[in-house]
Amino acid sequence: MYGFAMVKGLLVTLKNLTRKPFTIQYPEERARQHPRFRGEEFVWYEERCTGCASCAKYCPLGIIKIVTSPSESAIPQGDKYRLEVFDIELQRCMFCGLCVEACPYDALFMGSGFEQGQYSRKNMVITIDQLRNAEKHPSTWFRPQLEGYEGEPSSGRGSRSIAQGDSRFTYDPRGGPPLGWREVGREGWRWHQREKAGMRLDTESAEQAGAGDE
Amino acid sequence: MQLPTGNGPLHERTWGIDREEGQMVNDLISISSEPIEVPFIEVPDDLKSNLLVTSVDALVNWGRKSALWPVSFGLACCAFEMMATAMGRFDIARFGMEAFRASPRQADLMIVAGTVTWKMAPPIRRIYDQMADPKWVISMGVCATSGGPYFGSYSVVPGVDHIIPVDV
Amino acid sequence: MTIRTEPMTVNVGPQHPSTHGVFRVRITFDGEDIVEVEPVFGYLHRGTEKLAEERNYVQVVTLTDRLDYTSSMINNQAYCIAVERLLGVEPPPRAKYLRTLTAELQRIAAHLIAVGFFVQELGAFGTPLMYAFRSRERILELFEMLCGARITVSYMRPGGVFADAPREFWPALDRFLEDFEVEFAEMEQLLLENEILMIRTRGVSPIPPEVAVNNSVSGPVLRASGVNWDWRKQDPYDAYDQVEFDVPVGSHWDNYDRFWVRIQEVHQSLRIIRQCIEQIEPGPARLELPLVLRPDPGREAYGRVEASKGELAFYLVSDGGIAPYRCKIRSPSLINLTIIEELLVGWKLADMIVSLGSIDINMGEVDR
Amino acid sequence: MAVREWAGQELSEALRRELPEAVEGFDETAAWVNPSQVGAAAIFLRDEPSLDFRFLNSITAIDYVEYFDVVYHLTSLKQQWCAVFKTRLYGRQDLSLPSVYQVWKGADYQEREIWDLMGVYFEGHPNMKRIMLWEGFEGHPLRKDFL
Repeated sequence: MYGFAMVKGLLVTLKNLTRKPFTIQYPEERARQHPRFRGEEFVWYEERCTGCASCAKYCPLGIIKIVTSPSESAIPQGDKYRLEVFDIELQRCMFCGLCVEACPYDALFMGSGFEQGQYSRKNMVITIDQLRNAEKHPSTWFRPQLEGYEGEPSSGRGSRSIAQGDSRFTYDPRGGPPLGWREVGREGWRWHQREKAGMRLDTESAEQAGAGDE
Repeated sequence: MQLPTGNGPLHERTWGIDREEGQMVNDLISISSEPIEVPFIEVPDDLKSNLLVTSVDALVNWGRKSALWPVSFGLACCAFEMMATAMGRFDIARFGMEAFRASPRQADLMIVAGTVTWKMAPPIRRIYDQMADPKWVISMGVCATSGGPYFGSYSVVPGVDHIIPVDV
Repeated sequence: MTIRTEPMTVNVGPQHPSTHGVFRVRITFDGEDIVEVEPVFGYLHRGTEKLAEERNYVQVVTLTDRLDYTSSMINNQAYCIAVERLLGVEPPPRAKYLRTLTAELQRIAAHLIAVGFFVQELGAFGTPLMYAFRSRERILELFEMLCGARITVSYMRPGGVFADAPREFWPALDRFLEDFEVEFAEMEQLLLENEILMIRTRGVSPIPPEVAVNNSVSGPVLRASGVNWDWRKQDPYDAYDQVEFDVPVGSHWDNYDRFWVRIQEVHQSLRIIRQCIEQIEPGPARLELPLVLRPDPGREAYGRVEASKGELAFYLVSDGGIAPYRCKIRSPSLINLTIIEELLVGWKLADMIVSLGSIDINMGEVDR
Repeated sequence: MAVREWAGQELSEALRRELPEAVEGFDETAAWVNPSQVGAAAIFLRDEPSLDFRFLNSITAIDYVEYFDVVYHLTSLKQQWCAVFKTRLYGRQDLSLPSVYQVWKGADYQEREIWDLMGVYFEGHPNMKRIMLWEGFEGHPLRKDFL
């Protein structure tokens, strides 16, 4: 007697007939993107970048190419190199985010885009000009200061310590306005108050910035 | 391919086939050191204004576009993302692509999803050759595009376009 | 009247819709009976072990994601445990709980795939797999929230996890657990005790415990063969010594039991996740380790976890440099495949794919 | 309950009682076994009830340029303990070890893998084909001098 299993199977169909569909109508409607989403369109802040090439050294694949201008004299402590080339070879990038993790000055961020189909290999390199001119929608991957709860201790017992129900993200890389370089640093952030390398971010204000901890 | 013959257990009878396939792999490595460029075809302007041709073309192209039948060529991690597109949430059937065909003869789009190794290269080449024209190839993910994380490994093809022409 | 048959050798794969990934097997049939089996691998051999020798200890984490791509979190965990043993450090408790929690979520996702495909290979394309992927998407969404990626997570680091969970993760996890109960009950009701499934799988390809042990089989396949062995219980790592769970053990050793054990393990995983949420305390989620790690020369470490497929272990040898001198991956899928002969020979053609599905191999891990 | 890990000394003493010529020494974690005696040691380790190592976790080869180490990880599921024994092969060419395929069938693919990637041949294994790479591949890629 195999009939019962079959009826059970047909009941599934019946049950799902009236259910709200699970599908997201992609081009018109987008899935909610999480702030930590590691996407392409790397966000790079030239003002923050010193040209130390930590990202290039730390990239497992060695796809970041950095050329800084050779200077005649030794660059004093706190100054930065002028960058000439900052190419990210996107065709080999696996978006692991280790370059962002390695950046001590919060100059490089993961982006939030994911729609990059190309017809040719040549188009798959992000050049320094593209990085300069792109809209800055940084992802919060490894940049906890963007998640909007700096200073707070990590919430302990799961859900009970915070409000139930609505959990709208505090920061939306796509929704909000593009962020400038002054807004994305970790300077005001408690964990990273310790100064690692004296670095002048801006020649006019000559302000000292607390560097990353890694 | 010859059938295994002779006596003894199966793995001893298949030595010949293994050697032959190894030779195929080595041959393919030697001839595919450069990526195959696909010329980007521009439609000339005078042809665009030709009403009849374009209309028929548009109809045919619409038909092709709305019922692409991909051959499921999942190799690695990306294959799971490819399957996820076919499943409930992203439901690729909305674009007429629900029929992931097992046979290359019935398909006109090949999605190469995942790392392509040299050992896998002859089968890919063969499946591509078996597909009926018009056919397109999508290289999905960095592993297929350029070797990605495995670029420089002794057994990974540095980009599937070394073996077959890739469109996207 | 008897029909004269003669043995025929058939090649299945490497590109075949119902083999898991790019698995290839040569089979000699006598009529419908399988006489000889010869698996052929290497179609996804990417040289992970060699590449790991060229990268530093943290960069290897990105490679481990791609081993068993249905359970990247557990791969991360195994590798990080091995590196921690190599360095002689211990992650902070919060990191341990986060790891346990994410590993269990990943185990649910991996078992859902295993179950879904197992049923699909019985011929039920559609509903069960759709159910499985529906719930899996929810888990992947949680992962995206945690670490920004769905499959290649790279969430864990030697000495903890890369960052604490974002605040919105916890309510989302609660909601997921609530919904998943219902979704999984639906799936269970459809599949467990399903007559068609029972008839196709009960009594097919039983593996006795002695054979399973001699073949070094591990994970759900070993437990389905009636051996109560789970590294989470026997050698607790991370926070597994703090949580309570049962180890389901099969009694018939057959395909159905391998399927049943996975379903039961999902329930146990849910239990563990609940306890983790209860017990987790505030604190740091990562040890302050330098970015470039240099373990002492001559040290070696064997870090093992119970992955969704079985015992996954990384055997690391250090020579004092920034990269592992040798990184051996003991992959459960490859070693579970050793029983393929016992599993297939003597059974029918129609059971072949189902039996293969029941040991749940993953080619990324078999070939590495 | 945690699994007990045998120290190298303990295992080497247990082995020495039965197979005195097989043991070459021990270190902190492992006992060193004479390469030619691996087969005999394996049978003893599996069948002796006071050892009962019926489960072979993994076999690894490590290339130290002058010599190769082959590492065996074992577990006893009944007694809940595990142990490691190692063996050392000098030279680069024509390396071979007795296969433990007949003792633990789980060694099957791992031994083939070591032959394929490291170039250590296992005598007595019924099917020493290349497993990961194709026939006709030059060299053994996991060796330190490859590439």
